[in-house]
Amino acid sequence: MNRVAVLGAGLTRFVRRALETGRELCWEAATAALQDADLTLADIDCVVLGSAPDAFDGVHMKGEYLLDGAGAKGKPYMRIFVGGGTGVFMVPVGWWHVASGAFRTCLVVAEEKMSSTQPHPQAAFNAIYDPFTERPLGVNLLWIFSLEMHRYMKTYGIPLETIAQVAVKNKRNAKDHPASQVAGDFTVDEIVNSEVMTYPVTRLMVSPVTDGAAALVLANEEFARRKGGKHVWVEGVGWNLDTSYWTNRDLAYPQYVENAARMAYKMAGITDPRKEIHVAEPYDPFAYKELHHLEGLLLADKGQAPRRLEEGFWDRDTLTGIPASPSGGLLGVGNPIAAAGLMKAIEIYYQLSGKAGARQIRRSAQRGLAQAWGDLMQVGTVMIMGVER
Amino acid sequence: MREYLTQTAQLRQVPSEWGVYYRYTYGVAGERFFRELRDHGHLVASVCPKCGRRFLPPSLYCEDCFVEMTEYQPVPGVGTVQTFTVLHESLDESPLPEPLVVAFVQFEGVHGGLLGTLRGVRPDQVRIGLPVKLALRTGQPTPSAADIGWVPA
Amino acid sequence: MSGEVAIVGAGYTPLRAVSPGQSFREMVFEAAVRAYEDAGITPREIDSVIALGEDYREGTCITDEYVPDQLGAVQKPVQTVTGDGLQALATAWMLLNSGVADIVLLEGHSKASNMLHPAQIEAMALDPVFVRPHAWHPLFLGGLEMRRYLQDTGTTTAQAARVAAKNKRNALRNPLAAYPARVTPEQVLASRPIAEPLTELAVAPPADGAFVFIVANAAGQKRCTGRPVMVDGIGWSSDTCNIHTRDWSRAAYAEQAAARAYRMAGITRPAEEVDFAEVNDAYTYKELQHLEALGLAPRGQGAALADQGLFDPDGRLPVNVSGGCLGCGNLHDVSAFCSLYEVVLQVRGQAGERQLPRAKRGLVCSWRGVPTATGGVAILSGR
Amino acid sequence: MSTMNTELRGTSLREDDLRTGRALATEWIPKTVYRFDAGIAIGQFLAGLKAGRLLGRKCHACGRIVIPPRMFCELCFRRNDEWVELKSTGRVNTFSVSFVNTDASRRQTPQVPAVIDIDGTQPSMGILHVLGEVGDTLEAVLRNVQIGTPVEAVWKPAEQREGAITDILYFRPMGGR
Repeated sequence: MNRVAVLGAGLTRFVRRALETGRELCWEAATAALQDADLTLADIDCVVLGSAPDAFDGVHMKGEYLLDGAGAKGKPYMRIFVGGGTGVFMVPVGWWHVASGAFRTCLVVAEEKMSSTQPHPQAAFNAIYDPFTERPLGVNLLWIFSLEMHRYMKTYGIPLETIAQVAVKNKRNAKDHPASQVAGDFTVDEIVNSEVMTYPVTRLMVSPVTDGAAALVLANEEFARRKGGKHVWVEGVGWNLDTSYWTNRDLAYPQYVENAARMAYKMAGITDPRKEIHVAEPYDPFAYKELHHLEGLLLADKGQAPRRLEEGFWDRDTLTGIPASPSGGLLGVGNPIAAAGLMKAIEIYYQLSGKAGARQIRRSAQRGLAQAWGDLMQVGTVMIMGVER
Repeated sequence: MREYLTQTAQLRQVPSEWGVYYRYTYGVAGERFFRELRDHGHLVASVCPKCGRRFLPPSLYCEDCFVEMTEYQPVPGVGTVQTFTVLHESLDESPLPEPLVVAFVQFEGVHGGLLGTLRGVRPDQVRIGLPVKLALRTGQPTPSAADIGWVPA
Repeated sequence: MSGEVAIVGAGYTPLRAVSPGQSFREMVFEAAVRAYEDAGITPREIDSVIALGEDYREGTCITDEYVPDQLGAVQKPVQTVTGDGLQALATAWMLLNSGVADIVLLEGHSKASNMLHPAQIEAMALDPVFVRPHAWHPLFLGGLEMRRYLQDTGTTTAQAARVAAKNKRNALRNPLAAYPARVTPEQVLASRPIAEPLTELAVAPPADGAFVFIVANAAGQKRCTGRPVMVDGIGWSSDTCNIHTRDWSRAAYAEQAAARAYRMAGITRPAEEVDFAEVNDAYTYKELQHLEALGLAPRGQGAALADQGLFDPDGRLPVNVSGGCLGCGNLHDVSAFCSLYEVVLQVRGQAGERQLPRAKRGLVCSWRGVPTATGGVAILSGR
Repeated sequence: MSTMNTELRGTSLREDDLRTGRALATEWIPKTVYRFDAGIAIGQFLAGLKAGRLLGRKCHACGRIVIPPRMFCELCFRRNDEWVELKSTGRVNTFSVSFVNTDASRRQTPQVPAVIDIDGTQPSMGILHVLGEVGDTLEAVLRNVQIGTPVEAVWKPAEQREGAITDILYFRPMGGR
């Protein structure tokens, strides 16, 4: 198995509605990543693309439509899809294109243009539900999250105000992110008292609708060494999918995230993640999800992530804790679904390579993790990067 | 209760509809192309600063060199049919009232080309190589690819 | 890059135009039971799962959700490739050579009959700014491409029509096939015109059905009892998605994918080193165009060689002895699995009355259909 | 590059730009219409609903009784064994109070979606449905329902049932209000 290095990354701004077509967004992110890596498209052997449901961009076989913008003309090109987990999963996908020995280099691109969907992107989500037993009930996307959140709160006695602090933290962190869409200073009261969407979810606990793209360049060890310099390496990957019968599951704990994390930890040789992971980007499309996922990642005991939040353990400037979502996450930077997941993985690359600028965490970090989640609350995807050792 | 369906009367289908529609922005290159088309009635191509090719339809980037294209140039007035089909079926899979000639047209010195309906010629008279010119539908509030058609030059 | 990867188990459901008696889950379960039985393992042995799925065809947003249960793959590493069957096989190859899996399961199914407006669905794949607003039936692309291919190669419509006659006749010997028939090339030409020169019988009709494969590396093969069919070479590639800048008469993606697969398999003279081929024939001319791209016929000579009977079941290089898409039915991305299944049967000598006498090494060539220029090539052989 | 590039591309539009034509766009109404084959398990389940019965499936290998029913046990990977008629009662596993419609527009009176663990399933497992007779405001709903509240199905009159999940109008707290 070949070692895989990260050579560069690029992003577009995350905006509510972009002028650019999806292809154009892909090109903007891909060229930024190639520039960051000091490479040209001729150096790229294959391309992988992540994009969430076709229903958002409104293009069937969306991967095919986006491919020239992603730099894939005349190249082996692969689109892989695991719902909301897709963005982070693009790092494992790119990793095995290189680790398997099939290719020297891989350009990883993620894109979402949600603003295409009318009357509102949320409407496209109704078709995620079972057509026989669920869709006829007049479902909407927020149901499933609010149901899970409520169960999580009830199981561990977590107050709404604590969960709101995730939104406060991430929107604040995002003020330093150049791509950010919904950054700002908010109080817990403002979050809790914002409009109730689907109790217990309020408007400011939900990530926004976003257009944007992100890209990453991966290469094998020989290529990376020839390029010179110190590199960030992909050290572990994991993914896992639970049953589609989501109403039959324990909603208080994301077992599939734990399974994915264990797969990645094992590959990275990590036995004590709370000591060996120094910065994390857990998936935060909703405020409670960050806490839920930190527990699934085994970075906190079940039901204890909220307490650690109150202690400042997940803050960006912590010296003793594990900064969580230093980028600002989906709640602050925005949520162009697959691009948001890849943005989180890219943040780990920036943090570990010291490129995070005003967002640079204060504690030293040799290893970081990004995680995403999706489908009917059933996919966990995890990637771990580490610095040269 | 049986474990398998044994009668056609037991077959069930459940309808489902997504209930969404779409609005697509024309993008950086599309904005330029369709504004030129609406305001000046002509086609423009984008020029790659690296390979020098002129792309139709124009694009923000060269798909081979992967560099930005910012220069636009008008396309010659007369092109030739590169390939065509006589279409008999509608998008709803019912017969079209009149068969349509769909033609892909290229222009000298321009990479790529454009699709449009070819009118003013009987389907059995159309040949690859036929010279044609743009026949633009006008009067629409927003310029659209559907405005683009051809007539023999 | 030479990891030993083999298909060790294969399962199917018969392909049919409609399949109202089973949900897609039940269909996939049936195929999975057969695949596990064939491989001699249980789901417990599966390290990773790859499904095929495109949301608009499934009618479900995020089809990946509904993959695991009917495969016995709850809480396993599962993913969906939004590509064709050979891209899924390529993904399996990479997983099996990355140290993250020894045994991988592949699943693909089609419930095309559940789409009420399939042309409207396929039209959603067209560029929404420069192409789709014309609101043409998406087959216009097949018509444009066929016309240019015929012109550039000097192939006649009658020659192309013989592909449909051959493949539908081949399907008469394949109990899985949904559209076996005896038709003459004249009947193909005289059938209803859709996008001239494409006529109704020159277009593969859609079908429902499911396939499941179990694929293993050397370590995984030791745990399976199914007779291995080795993946000697695999390649996939995409030409531009921009239909305006594409070469209309060549299948550039197939040329690129073949080059890669041949290199991996060490093939330098494909027409001599491959015994038979299953080649995407969603439209009649595509079989000829693909054969030329694969180097199994010189450019422009596909039809002439076909006329000599070279690609007939008793010819020197039988093509689509299964019946192909024209005879079995078009399963879109899953058609590559239908082809793969035929190759597995042939090299194992399990193809019954259509068994080829010489079938040591087979080739599969896939294409994702209009408007794409994406496809794959796989070379498989018995041990 | 020592830090990430902060001059990012991506051009933000306002809704107004598109409404007024300052930015060009085209609309498309897709015909994303399907008729899904219910098949064996769900076909029987829907027929049961029409008859006013809630059906689950039992696997003799693991002993689980599951709903919604499937003809296979996804954990044992075997065809499961028998139909079990379940009572149309259960407990609220979790619920929400929704003020948004399917298309994200606001609604005045809330819907109350819930996962209801159906009595008789083994181990206890739920289905998605809605609660009714629980009030028209957030405060009222939170007064009338808790996680764990026992509930019962309120069925459509037999002659109006069509073999759909909506043949159960809603679940309400046991014994009515």
